[in-house]
Amino acid sequence: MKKSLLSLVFSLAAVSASAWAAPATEQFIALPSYRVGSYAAGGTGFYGGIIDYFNLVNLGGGVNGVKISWEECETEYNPSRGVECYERLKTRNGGATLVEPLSTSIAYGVIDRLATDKIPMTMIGYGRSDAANGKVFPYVFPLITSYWNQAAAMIKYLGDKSGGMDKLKGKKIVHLYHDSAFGKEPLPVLEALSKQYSFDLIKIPVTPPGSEQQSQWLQIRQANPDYVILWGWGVMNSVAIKTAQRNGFPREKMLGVWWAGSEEDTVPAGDAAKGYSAMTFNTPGNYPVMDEIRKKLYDTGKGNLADRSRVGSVYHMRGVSAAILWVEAMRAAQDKFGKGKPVTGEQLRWGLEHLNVDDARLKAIGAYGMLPPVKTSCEDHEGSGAVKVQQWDGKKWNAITPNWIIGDKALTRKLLEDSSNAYAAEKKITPSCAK
Amino acid sequence: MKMNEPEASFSAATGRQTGPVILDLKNISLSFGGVKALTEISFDVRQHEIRAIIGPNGAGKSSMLNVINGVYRPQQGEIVYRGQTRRNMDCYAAAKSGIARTFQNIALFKGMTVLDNIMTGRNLKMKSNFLMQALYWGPARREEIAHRVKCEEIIDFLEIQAIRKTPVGRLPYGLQKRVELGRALAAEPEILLLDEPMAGMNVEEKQDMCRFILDVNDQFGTTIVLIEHDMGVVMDISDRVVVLDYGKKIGDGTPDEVRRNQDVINAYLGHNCE
Amino acid sequence: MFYREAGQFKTSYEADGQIFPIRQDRIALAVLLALALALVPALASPYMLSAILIPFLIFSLAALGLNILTGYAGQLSLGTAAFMAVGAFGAFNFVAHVPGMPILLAFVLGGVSAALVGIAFGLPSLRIRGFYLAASTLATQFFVVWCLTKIPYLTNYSASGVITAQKIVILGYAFDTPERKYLLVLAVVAVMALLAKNLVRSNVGRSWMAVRDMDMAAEVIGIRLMRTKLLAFAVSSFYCGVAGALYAFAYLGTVEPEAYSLDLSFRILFMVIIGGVGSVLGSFLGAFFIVLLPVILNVLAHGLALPTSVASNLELMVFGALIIFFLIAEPHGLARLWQIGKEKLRLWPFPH
Amino acid sequence: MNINFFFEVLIGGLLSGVMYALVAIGFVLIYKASGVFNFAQGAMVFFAALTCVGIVDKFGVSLWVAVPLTIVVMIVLGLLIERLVLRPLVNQPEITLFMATIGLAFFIEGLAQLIWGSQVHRLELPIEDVPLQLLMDRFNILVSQFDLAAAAICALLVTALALLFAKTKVGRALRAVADDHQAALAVGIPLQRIWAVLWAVAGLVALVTGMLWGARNGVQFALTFVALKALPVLILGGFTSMPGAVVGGLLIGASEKLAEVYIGPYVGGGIEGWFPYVLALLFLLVRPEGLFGEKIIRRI
Repeated sequence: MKKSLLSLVFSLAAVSASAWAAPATEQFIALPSYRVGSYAAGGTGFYGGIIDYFNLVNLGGGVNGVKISWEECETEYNPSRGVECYERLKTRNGGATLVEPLSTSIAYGVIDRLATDKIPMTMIGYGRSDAANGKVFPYVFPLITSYWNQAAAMIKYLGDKSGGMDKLKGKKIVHLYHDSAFGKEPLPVLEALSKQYSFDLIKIPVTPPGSEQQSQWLQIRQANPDYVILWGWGVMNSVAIKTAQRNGFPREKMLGVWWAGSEEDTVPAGDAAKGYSAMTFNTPGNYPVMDEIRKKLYDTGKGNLADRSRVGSVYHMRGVSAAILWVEAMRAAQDKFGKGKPVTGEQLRWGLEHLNVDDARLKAIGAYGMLPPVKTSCEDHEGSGAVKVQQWDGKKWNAITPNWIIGDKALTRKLLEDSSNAYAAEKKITPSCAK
Repeated sequence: MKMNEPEASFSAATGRQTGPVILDLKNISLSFGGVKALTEISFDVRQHEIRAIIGPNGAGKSSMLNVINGVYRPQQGEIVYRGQTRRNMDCYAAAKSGIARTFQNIALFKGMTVLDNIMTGRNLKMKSNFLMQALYWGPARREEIAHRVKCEEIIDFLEIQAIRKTPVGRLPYGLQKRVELGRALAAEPEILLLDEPMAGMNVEEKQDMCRFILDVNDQFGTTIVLIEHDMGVVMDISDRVVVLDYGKKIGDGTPDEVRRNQDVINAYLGHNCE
Repeated sequence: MFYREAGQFKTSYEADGQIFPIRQDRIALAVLLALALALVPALASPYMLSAILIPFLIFSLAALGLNILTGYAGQLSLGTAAFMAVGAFGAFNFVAHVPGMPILLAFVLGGVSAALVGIAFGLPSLRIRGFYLAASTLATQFFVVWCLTKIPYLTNYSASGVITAQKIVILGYAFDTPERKYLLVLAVVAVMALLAKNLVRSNVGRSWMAVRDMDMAAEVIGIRLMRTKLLAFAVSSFYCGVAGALYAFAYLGTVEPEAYSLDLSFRILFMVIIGGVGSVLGSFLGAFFIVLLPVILNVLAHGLALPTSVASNLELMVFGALIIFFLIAEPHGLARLWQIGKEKLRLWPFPH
Repeated sequence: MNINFFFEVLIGGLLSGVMYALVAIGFVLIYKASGVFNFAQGAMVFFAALTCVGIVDKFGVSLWVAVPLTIVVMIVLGLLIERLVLRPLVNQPEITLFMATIGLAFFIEGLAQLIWGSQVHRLELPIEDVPLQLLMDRFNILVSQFDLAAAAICALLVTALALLFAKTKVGRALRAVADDHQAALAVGIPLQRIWAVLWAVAGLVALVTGMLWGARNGVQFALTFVALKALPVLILGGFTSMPGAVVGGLLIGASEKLAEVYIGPYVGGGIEGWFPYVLALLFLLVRPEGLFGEKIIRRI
């Protein structure tokens, strides 16, 4: 006990000492990651992708000569440990300038602290959708697409699939969801759209973790719907696919949220997953940037993933995309606040708010088509809202929609305004664009 | 037959003045599943007397006590206590109306100190509610201290001052028995039920215990019902003796009467204790 | 060595009955509190305050709550997080729906609602014992979280079931900085710990321990099991409820019901076991240990320049191993180690 | 109400119940003989399954090679646990032992992912997990043939264990220990060796469970959660009764499915999480000793 206490004192001394360290020469990013526990598979892939791209940029001399540095901290996907990690990392190396916890509940635990700490947080494809309103959430960036736009896009896709939105009339769509904040997030959009296009929406919750879904799928079988939206996470997804097969429900009629659209979700389901499709904000495939990562990192043993074959997997690609956008934000910030020196969290926030990653830029990066063009602004911290649908052929994912799908953004925008303003009222924030 | 008994009587055996009947058990029968533990047992206890229940092992002595203070509920019979007739007792009512007891195999609260164990004996006398106690303020404080004083008297009486703050788990058997008696006394009972208070004690310990029992009886005027195997003890200190065998009453009366009772002798032939 | 009882004669039962009979203990505690109140906020880094000390205090309170139930009254429970959730969402709703509700009162009311739920789910304890009861308390865990996700009113109709704890303002004074939050939490915890200490030394506490040690005998001396057990559930849940409210208001800020998961219940139980069953001090030691151990391991493991996933897995393994080690080394918890140390000090330099 | 559908739900529930029973048996084995509530059972299930597929994937050997290897590993693991964790803790209060097994669970989970990595794996057993055509055509009732096979395996396992307990010398010793440690010691049964054997057996049960659950859900960390599914079964069936575990499993499985399908929709669904617990609880209130536990007479 005495010993551990001692080492504790040391470690904490170290931590607090680093609080007033010299101004950084590197761009420091906080990565509260999770590489153990239920969601480790996703965590390793995503953070692996981020770190791979960082290494790649650093090999190329960094961002205008500014090297990127980062530190990981194990959260085990647990909110209180996540908060501890955030608090610990934020003061390291002259202060973190960006944080990405890849966990809704950790993001919630951190969200109130960001503005005071002046550290921007990205929520790539998760978290509260209304955070896209920069007037209320100046430091929060649900980049690329939020759950609401995704839900809208899903319905759009299902509409096209059944030959026009009007054809949705009278169709039965099951929303099979993870019974939690995450699973309930899209309900406002889905309900609104089901009124608009008069399809009936059947909501069936699955108790987390969802390792048993016989009853849900029997209900589905009885309802005999046209489509099943699988809004799942973790083990729930593979079990859903398996159970669908067990109950003879065609996987082709299933459409997963993007957290139900990775190798980690289909591989465990084995052959049952053939023909299953899911949303994505990355077009599966190979890209120059991935080749570079393979060549420059994995060939020289600098790769972050233990298993090289996971390079370019869904989570890895998602990580790379996140890192790409961050690096672009750093460039934007440096363009405004001075090239060649690291930017502060505040300045990086500005950069994230003035992203303009168009196809030309993506070509230059070697990621053309890998992610949709992203253009952010104070009103729109999301910057795109475009998604694709991918299908699992038993070996890998293939895009089945040639171009990016965008749902009814007018609707989502309205919901977004209402909800974020309600939040502002609750928290007594006066919405305004940060300078 | 009890109708025309005198209100008070004089016990020949011990020369002790005993009062009117305060506890009267009328044909009590108790059984677990099929097994009969007690069959139609009747006897009474007079105020201030020392009443012994004897009998071979498994005769149902302990069950008898358990019936008296409501641990077991007899299937038939009734219990008249202080003129009030009940089908059966329940622990709370029994304790409330002044019945305290000790157990054959000690039932102390092992994790607590001697003092705390004895203090629990007074729980029914503590009135202040838990909020007051949480604040340990005013009346609650005064009450706690008042009761502490009482318990210290008992501790002095039982000569266990030295082990006041010791967890009972650590005490030797004999002392534990003594502490258990203390806990029972703390309730200032009307009737004290003692279940083999001297089992497993050496001679001195037994003598001490006898002394305590007699002192309790004449200092506090407490009525005592005790189960004991040591015939010697029983015969000296008790006014009247009930003899049970296989759950049936085979004898009841003064020690001498019982000694001469043929059934009792038969019952005891072979396995006479000591 | 200055740790001596010698010369401190108790001349009254009153003196003997105080919380800390030994003068040095009283002084030590006073000093400790003074430090915690004055020095710590001044010196500790914001990280220390908002990431270590605040959660440590909050978890201590929760552990204290569970310890009252499990350690003193002997009722094993795995539903702690649920009671914390009730406290948090209770407090949130009182503030949200009752205009001008003082925040501290809201915490208390949150605790009270937790206590009521505690009583309801404590009823089975009258018939069920040991692990049957423990496993049954899981019903509380899952049912409460389910209710919170299902009943929109409880989350103030937020679509996703996430609540954002309101700002803590007392008499116009906003507790918004880590220092202020820390001081608030410290005050609440200190007071409640004191009350708990009094309670467990009082008649109520004795009745709890009596029921724990031998419920039959307790019944025979007139302790009413039902009352005693339910009171234990109520008080315990109240403490957990307040802890839960602090967890939401002073620590996490925005919470979803999942933040109060079974995992949290287990962590609290750990604190009680490692710290010391049936010891107020133990609750604090346990919380300290369980809050800090992962952090230390994390710092150390990632100091070793290992691949992060290896480090993280090692961290988990060491955590598990250490828990086993401590249970083997001192099954009665850190509190007992502390006590033994004190005994030694008292007799030093003459053992026996 | 559509009767076919009712039967479908019922059968589906019963078969899921079998899967729960499988896990419960692991708990009962240990608890019965050593009074340890082994929370690490879930972790062991995960470890077993992951080791098995890990061997297959890493060394490209067939399942028939991997399984025996895993059996050896699990036996060793069981023995180590008994020696290093439980023997030093003998005669400690149940709660302490329980906590130790939680610590153990952390350790095993870390170990598993340290050795085999955090990726998820598929596990294909020879039996495909599709509805049984025959029943489909006849009564339009869906029954997974995999689940039927699982049920058969479970039955085999239970009989095997029953035989082990009834016929072998070790088994008799086990029962003796289960009935009364002291007495067992008195008649010179080597308690610790018996416990070692027991943990080895528990390891095997974990393997079977892991293979079946793994094939059903894929081999991933979430296998550790199956423990939660077993707890209500244990409350209902009693911690010490093998038949209790099976019957309890079936009851819980069937009732939770029926409840979810027929009550769920009226209360917003997702009640499976707590319903089994509440059910078991209500049952306990009526019968505190559980389904097959013998009546408790509190003596003093």
